Amino acid sequence: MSRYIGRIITVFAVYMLLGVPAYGAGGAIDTGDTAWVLTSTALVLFMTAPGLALFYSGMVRKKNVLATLMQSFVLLCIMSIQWVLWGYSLAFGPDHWGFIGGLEWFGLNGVGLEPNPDYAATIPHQAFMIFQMMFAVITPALITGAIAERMKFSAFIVFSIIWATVVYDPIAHWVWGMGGWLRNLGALDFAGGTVVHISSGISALAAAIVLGKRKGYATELIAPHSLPLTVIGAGMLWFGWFGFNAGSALGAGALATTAFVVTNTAAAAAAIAWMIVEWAHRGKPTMLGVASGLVAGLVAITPASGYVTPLSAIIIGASVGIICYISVSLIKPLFGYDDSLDAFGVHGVGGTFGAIATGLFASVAVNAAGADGVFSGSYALLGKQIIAILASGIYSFVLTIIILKVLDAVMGIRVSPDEEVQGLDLTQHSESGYNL
Amino acid sequence: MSRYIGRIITVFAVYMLLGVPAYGAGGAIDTGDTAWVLTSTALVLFMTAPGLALFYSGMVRKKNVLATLMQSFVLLCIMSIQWVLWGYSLAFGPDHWGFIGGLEWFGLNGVGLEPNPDYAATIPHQAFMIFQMMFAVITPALITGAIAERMKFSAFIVFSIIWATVVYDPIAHWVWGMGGWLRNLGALDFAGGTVVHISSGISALAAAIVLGKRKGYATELIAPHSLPLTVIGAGMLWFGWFGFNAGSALGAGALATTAFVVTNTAAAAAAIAWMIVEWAHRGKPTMLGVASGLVAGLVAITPASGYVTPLSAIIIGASVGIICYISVSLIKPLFGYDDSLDAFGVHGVGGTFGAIATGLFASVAVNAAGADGVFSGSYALLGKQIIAILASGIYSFVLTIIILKVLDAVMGIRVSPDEEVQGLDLTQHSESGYNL
Amino acid sequence: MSRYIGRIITVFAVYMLLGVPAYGAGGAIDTGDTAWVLTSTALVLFMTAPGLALFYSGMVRKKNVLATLMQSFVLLCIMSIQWVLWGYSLAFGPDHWGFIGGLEWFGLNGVGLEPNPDYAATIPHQAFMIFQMMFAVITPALITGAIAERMKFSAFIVFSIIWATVVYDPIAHWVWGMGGWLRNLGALDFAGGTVVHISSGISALAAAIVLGKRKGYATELIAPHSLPLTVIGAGMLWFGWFGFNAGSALGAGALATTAFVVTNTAAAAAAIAWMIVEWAHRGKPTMLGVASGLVAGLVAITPASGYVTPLSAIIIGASVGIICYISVSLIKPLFGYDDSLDAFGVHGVGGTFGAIATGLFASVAVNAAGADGVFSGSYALLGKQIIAILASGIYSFVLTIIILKVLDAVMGIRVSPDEEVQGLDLTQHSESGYNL
Amino acid sequence: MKKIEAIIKPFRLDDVKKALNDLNIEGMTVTEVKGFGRQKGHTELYRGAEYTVDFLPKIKMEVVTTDAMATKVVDAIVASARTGKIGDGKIFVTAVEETIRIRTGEKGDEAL
Amino acid sequence: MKKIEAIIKPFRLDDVKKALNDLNIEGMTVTEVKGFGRQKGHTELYRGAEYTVDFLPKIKMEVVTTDAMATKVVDAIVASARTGKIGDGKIFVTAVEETIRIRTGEKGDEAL
Amino acid sequence: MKKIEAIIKPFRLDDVKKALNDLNIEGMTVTEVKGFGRQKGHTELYRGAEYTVDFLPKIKMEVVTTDAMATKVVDAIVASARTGKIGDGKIFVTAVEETIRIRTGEKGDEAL
Ligand SMILES: Nc1ncnc2c1ncn2[C@@H]1O[C@H](COP(=O)(O)OP(=O)(O)O)[C@@H](O)[C@H]1O
Ligand SMILES: Nc1ncnc2c1ncn2[C@@H]1O[C@H](COP(=O)(O)OP(=O)(O)O)[C@@H](O)[C@H]1O
Ligand SMILES: Nc1ncnc2c1ncn2[C@@H]1O[C@H](COP(=O)(O)OP(=O)(O)O)[C@@H](O)[C@H]1O
Repeated sequence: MSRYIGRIITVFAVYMLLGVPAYGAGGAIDTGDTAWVLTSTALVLFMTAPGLALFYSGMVRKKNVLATLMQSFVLLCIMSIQWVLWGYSLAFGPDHWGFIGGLEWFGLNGVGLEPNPDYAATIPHQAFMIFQMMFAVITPALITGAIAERMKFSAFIVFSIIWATVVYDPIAHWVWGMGGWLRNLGALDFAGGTVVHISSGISALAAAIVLGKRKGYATELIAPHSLPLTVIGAGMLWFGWFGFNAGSALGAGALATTAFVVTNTAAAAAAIAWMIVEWAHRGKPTMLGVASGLVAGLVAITPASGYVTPLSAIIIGASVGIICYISVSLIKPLFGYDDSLDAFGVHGVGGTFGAIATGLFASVAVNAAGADGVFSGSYALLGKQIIAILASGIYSFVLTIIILKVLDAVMGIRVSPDEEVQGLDLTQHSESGYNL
Repeated sequence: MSRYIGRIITVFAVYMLLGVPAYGAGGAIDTGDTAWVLTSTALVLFMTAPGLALFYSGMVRKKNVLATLMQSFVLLCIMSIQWVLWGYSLAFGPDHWGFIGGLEWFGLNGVGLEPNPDYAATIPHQAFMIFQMMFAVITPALITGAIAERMKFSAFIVFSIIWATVVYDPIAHWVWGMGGWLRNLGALDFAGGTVVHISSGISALAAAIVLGKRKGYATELIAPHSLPLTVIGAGMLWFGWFGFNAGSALGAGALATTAFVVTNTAAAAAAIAWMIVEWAHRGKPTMLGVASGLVAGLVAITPASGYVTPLSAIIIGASVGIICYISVSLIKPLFGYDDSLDAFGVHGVGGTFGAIATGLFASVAVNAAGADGVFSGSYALLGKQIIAILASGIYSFVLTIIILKVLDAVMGIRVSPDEEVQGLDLTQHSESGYNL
Repeated sequence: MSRYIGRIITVFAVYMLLGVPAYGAGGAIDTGDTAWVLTSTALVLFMTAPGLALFYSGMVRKKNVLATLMQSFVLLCIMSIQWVLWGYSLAFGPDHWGFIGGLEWFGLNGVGLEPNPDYAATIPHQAFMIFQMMFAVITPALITGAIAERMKFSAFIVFSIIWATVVYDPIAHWVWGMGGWLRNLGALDFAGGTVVHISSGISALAAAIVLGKRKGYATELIAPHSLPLTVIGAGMLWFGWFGFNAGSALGAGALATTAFVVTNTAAAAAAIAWMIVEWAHRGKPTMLGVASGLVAGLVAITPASGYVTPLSAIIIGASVGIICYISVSLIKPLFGYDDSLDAFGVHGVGGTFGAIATGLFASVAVNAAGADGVFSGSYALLGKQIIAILASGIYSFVLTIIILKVLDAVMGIRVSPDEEVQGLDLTQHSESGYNL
Repeated sequence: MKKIEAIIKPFRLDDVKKALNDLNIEGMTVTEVKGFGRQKGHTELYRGAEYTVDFLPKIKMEVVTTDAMATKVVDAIVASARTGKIGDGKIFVTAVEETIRIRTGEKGDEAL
Repeated sequence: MKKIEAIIKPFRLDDVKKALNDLNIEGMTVTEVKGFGRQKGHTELYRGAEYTVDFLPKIKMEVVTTDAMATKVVDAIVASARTGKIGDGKIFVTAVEETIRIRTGEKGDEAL
Repeated sequence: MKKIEAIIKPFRLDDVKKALNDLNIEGMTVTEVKGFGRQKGHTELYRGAEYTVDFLPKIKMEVVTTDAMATKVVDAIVASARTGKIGDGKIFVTAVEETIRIRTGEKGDEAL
């Protein structure tokens, strides 16, 4: 018996050697920078759960509210573990062919508490790791806007783990990993326009197409069950996005400040623009329009947030507000795909616009580590941005189609029509949202 | 064609020169201070949206929930842009006659990333700017409590922009701007008792009077549609208020800490006082009473928060809890104005009391940069506080009346009785809050 | 008259001398550490209100939603004042017999703004004080999960004040106070496994037993009235828990980072484990299961959070997810107590497991100031942990029973059956949650 | 006995209740319902898309009363619920065979 | 056939349902309603102001049954819904001319 | 006149409404109700505990129509609401003695 216990202890002891933080002789940790990055990490977690979870779940019908919340929450949990085990290593570990990181950092092996100057010289390496984790969490969660109200929960989980591993982790490596080919190319993505929004938005479109329309889409009334939930979520997204963008400065100084300011400015401009264009088009300014517009603005400024001035942010925001309005109100009905909560319409379209806008408005006067865009006289950046958009967009689209088609053949990805009618809360989770 | 593009580029290039952050040779940025001010800025944003938006929207009827949320959200957007373009310049730009800042800083021209020691020596100037922005956002949003459930949305927007420009910006300049006459006088307002709460609270009273009562006010039952929303909002307000008050230290040290402690203490004391007095008066302690009381406490401690001890905070909080209870439950019915959600009763009355309390309890033992109040043996400060109260109160009241009367003549400020019956959600925004 | 005023002023002047912060010659304040601790304090407040308040109130029936919110909010208020007046002094003031602090720091006397190196050398003493306050706030709030839907509000208030003073304050002193006997013994509790979760969880069990079952418990359907509220609360708890655990590092560096990372990892692992085991046991993964599991994970990692690796956190989390699932779904029905919202089942059980897990997984490789646990080759720590568990558990259980029995005799602790049927909102607070 | 079932506009409820109280009607039961009729529904917006909501919120008020009082009740409801605009609603009168007061077991007009 | 419409206190629903099940009643429909009657409403507070809520939550339960069973159903409801306090509610009995089961098209007593 | 009261599955509402519109039925009133019948309730989970929800959401649709139209209305509802699975619901037909249009005071078939 005690020998048995002894063995267990030995096994654990070895296991625990993995991921032991080394307090190395490395660079000096700055407490202010660390405070800001940890705060930002918490903020980005807050964006996903409850922020995005609420934003989306308010828009679905009452019978699917828990299932929609569940998707964001379960992704937070699963991606947190995936990232610690292999995700971070694939994305930021030692480069292989510019395409992907190796498994050398599996289980956070070697990812300790001393700074890793390749990524952030003044904060513990694990702080950088967990900040990045929250991006890996929210990205697949964004896709759930396109698959709402009809995807089988078991298939959703399998899809998400595969997608994170073969789509998100590589693209994150291309753009942000040491040795990543888009990073080497010089494409700019301050806080995840390409990595987060294009990858999720384009995948969302692919998923909406593969899954097909919801029963009754465009023939019956599918009204949001609680817009106040959506509005709370939108407020939380705005709040959390400061962590997303200004946290991406990885320190608390001038760069974080400028990112913070342009983030707020673009969100505001986009919300106003969406409101005005809907007012002009349909005769009324809507609360959901403001909420949607602000998210579009936050999306578009994301890649640009460390590189542009506040006045550029106004233009970027106002433009994306109009563009995304057009994309969800005119283009979507034209093509007929059921991007249920407009994950593609806002994140795919807004993210693409943001990446282009970075190529237009970036200025080394704002960030010496950045580059000059078209309006500062250089066309080179724009070309690189377009390469980054195309590469990540096409890659995401194709891989998502393949994964879903395979899963559909293997396990089925959509609930039965009866289950869809009854709602996912009851049929996938045996729960009801409300007993009022 | 390419010439045309060339011109556009030139125009943009010039435009972008505005607001380019200069990384100057200026003072040293402290990362800890910057982290705290950025965090605080996010917290104050969170107070407005979703905090205040929820606090208010839970108290209105179901048919007005989105319209009430909308008012806070749209103000966040509009004031963010107003502030970047001209608001910050008017409030904090180069002084003119002690009354207002100039337009020299229009579009954040010259407001860069190096610290401006006039305002905050250890954080980027833009960090100070955006922290202040959130005050400019929340102040008009507070007024919406008085005009709920009946104001025309278009008129509301026009009113807000004018009010921010001719009421908020000047008062902020008087009290906080370099050269502002109340600042020079030596009136103390640590975090916005005068600038935020008196200006908004008194304007709220004026607006309630000009707009008139809601249909059915005091004759029909107008019950809050969802107090849980209000309670969530109250919790968020408390949370965010740490940014409001302790963030006003503009650094993360002893001053922020003392402001943080007294803020929490006053909120708690006021909530308990309100609860007890309602219990004594009406026989039951209420959740809405606790929520209202805590807000009253936060309001009253705002101007005092960097100048008083925790024990003084208990007295200030307990007093304002009782005073605001009396103001909303006894004084309001006496006069008969429909301050629908008690913007005046809590912010106007509580803010005024707080400004006086600062004159009573302030102590240089707490903050050497402050002054001694009556209980520390000096009457001078109290006099200055009263001047500040009267000046800002009268100015706000008169200007608000004028703006609204003019707007009423020009475009009408109130919805039609039919629209009021149907609700603002449907008639102003073509949306319904819930489909449960 | 003026003499009268003069006297009042003198009284106040003396009163204000209490708690005047001394800007001493003491240690240097680090702005980054202070920023992080203040942020963390705000986060822990946010956990209680609105976080925990929502988590709990979503699970009760509609007729008790406000009463449940009220319990958390009123505790936030009352404990804030209790802590400033005597709580902090009893818990952290000069030691008496290893059992309790003295009243020397009554009213924060001597608790100023210079650092107190006994507790935290780089932040103002008041910052440490208010960070600790939020723990004193949330601990009794956790108990409310066991007494929901049936306790008399007046008795609840009296109980809470006594409980905080004779249960919480001493236990906090034992474990964290200078000279506390468990601290001297060497028991480890990084962020409150013993102090917060065991004390509240075991007291919750005692309270559930003394109060008795809700009318209709186990015979009628008592369904949660709004799981979305609970889910929002769960998200807020996760978010706030970063302040709870990583804030307990009392600085923004490597220790805070490792605590942050393991906190997130354990929460995720526990949620997944709960989900899987419920899926296996009942055929469906539930949203409430994920929400409950993540809380269980956060509870269990709390004492361990500064001492274990991320991979250990996965094991701790996964284990506690399963253990707590068993405790609420199998053990509770077996014994038949009505731990209404599973305060004991999650916090008592999870906290106990976490304290044991600390004795198993702690490693000085993670934190030199900690100790090695069983899997690092030393059994000593585990013994100390068990002593701490037993001492705090038995003490909490016995004292809670005594307090409640006495109160029941004196004033009655339970509402009448009629009141229970009508609901606490109407009968205790004369309010209704919703008018939809 | 008659059951008088009136479908009215929600904001008229208070006035109708007062009108019935004036007749010394001591009991009534109301239900939130949705009505479809000549009154057109309204248009709502959802991200730039317009959709029509056909069913409008209405209140159904049920009053059981003696045969003698029935006409007066109907008249009182008509007078107090009318706005003159489309959608004011309908009143349906049906026969009730028996009424029992649960508390006492009383039957017939006694039970009303 | 008769329709038995009972307005009861919400917390009696479970007991009434059980009583009907004991009679082998296989179907019933319930609606949340608000009732106004002899039972006084309650007072609520809003920021120190008191206001009276007249309408109380009630449950309307509808059971259509054969003529033969009607009395038994009424008695069962009376027995199970009664608390003896004001506000226990009423039962209204009306005639039903026809019943159709949608699934099968069966009519009359068959359809119940 | 007849009142036709149909208890149907909520997701059939749109189709039933369309079927009635095809008959030129211009008015109807719907209520959200809960039904108990042969169709079994479902099981829900609460922290590992299973409990049964007996009452299922249903829609009650009320249409008052002329005697002449009554059969057609019943047939249209049966045809459009049927799924063939247990729980499709019932239709109850009762006599209405009088109908009044509040707006105009019109009575009888005119008022429909
Ligand atoms: N034949 C009917 N059967 C049941 N309810 C009806 C009928 N006709 C109208 N209603 C109800 O009366 C309401 C008002 O009717 P509508 O035709 O809109 O206006 P009006 O009463 O002015 O003619 C409808 O919304 C519906 O609830
Ligand atoms: N004449 C009536 N018509 C319709 N509903 C009634 C009538 N009288 C009472 N009710 C319903 O019955 C409920 C109970 O009636 P109430 O007079 O309060 O008590 P009791 O049944 O004990 O006399 C009321 O709330 C109302 O819903
Ligand atoms: N005797 C009845 N009285 C009132 N409502 C009934 C009755 N029988 C059934 N219902 C209603 O009809 C619904 C469907 O009935 P059910 O027995 O489940 O299926 P089916 O209609 O296929 O026989 C029930 O949920 C209930 O709302």
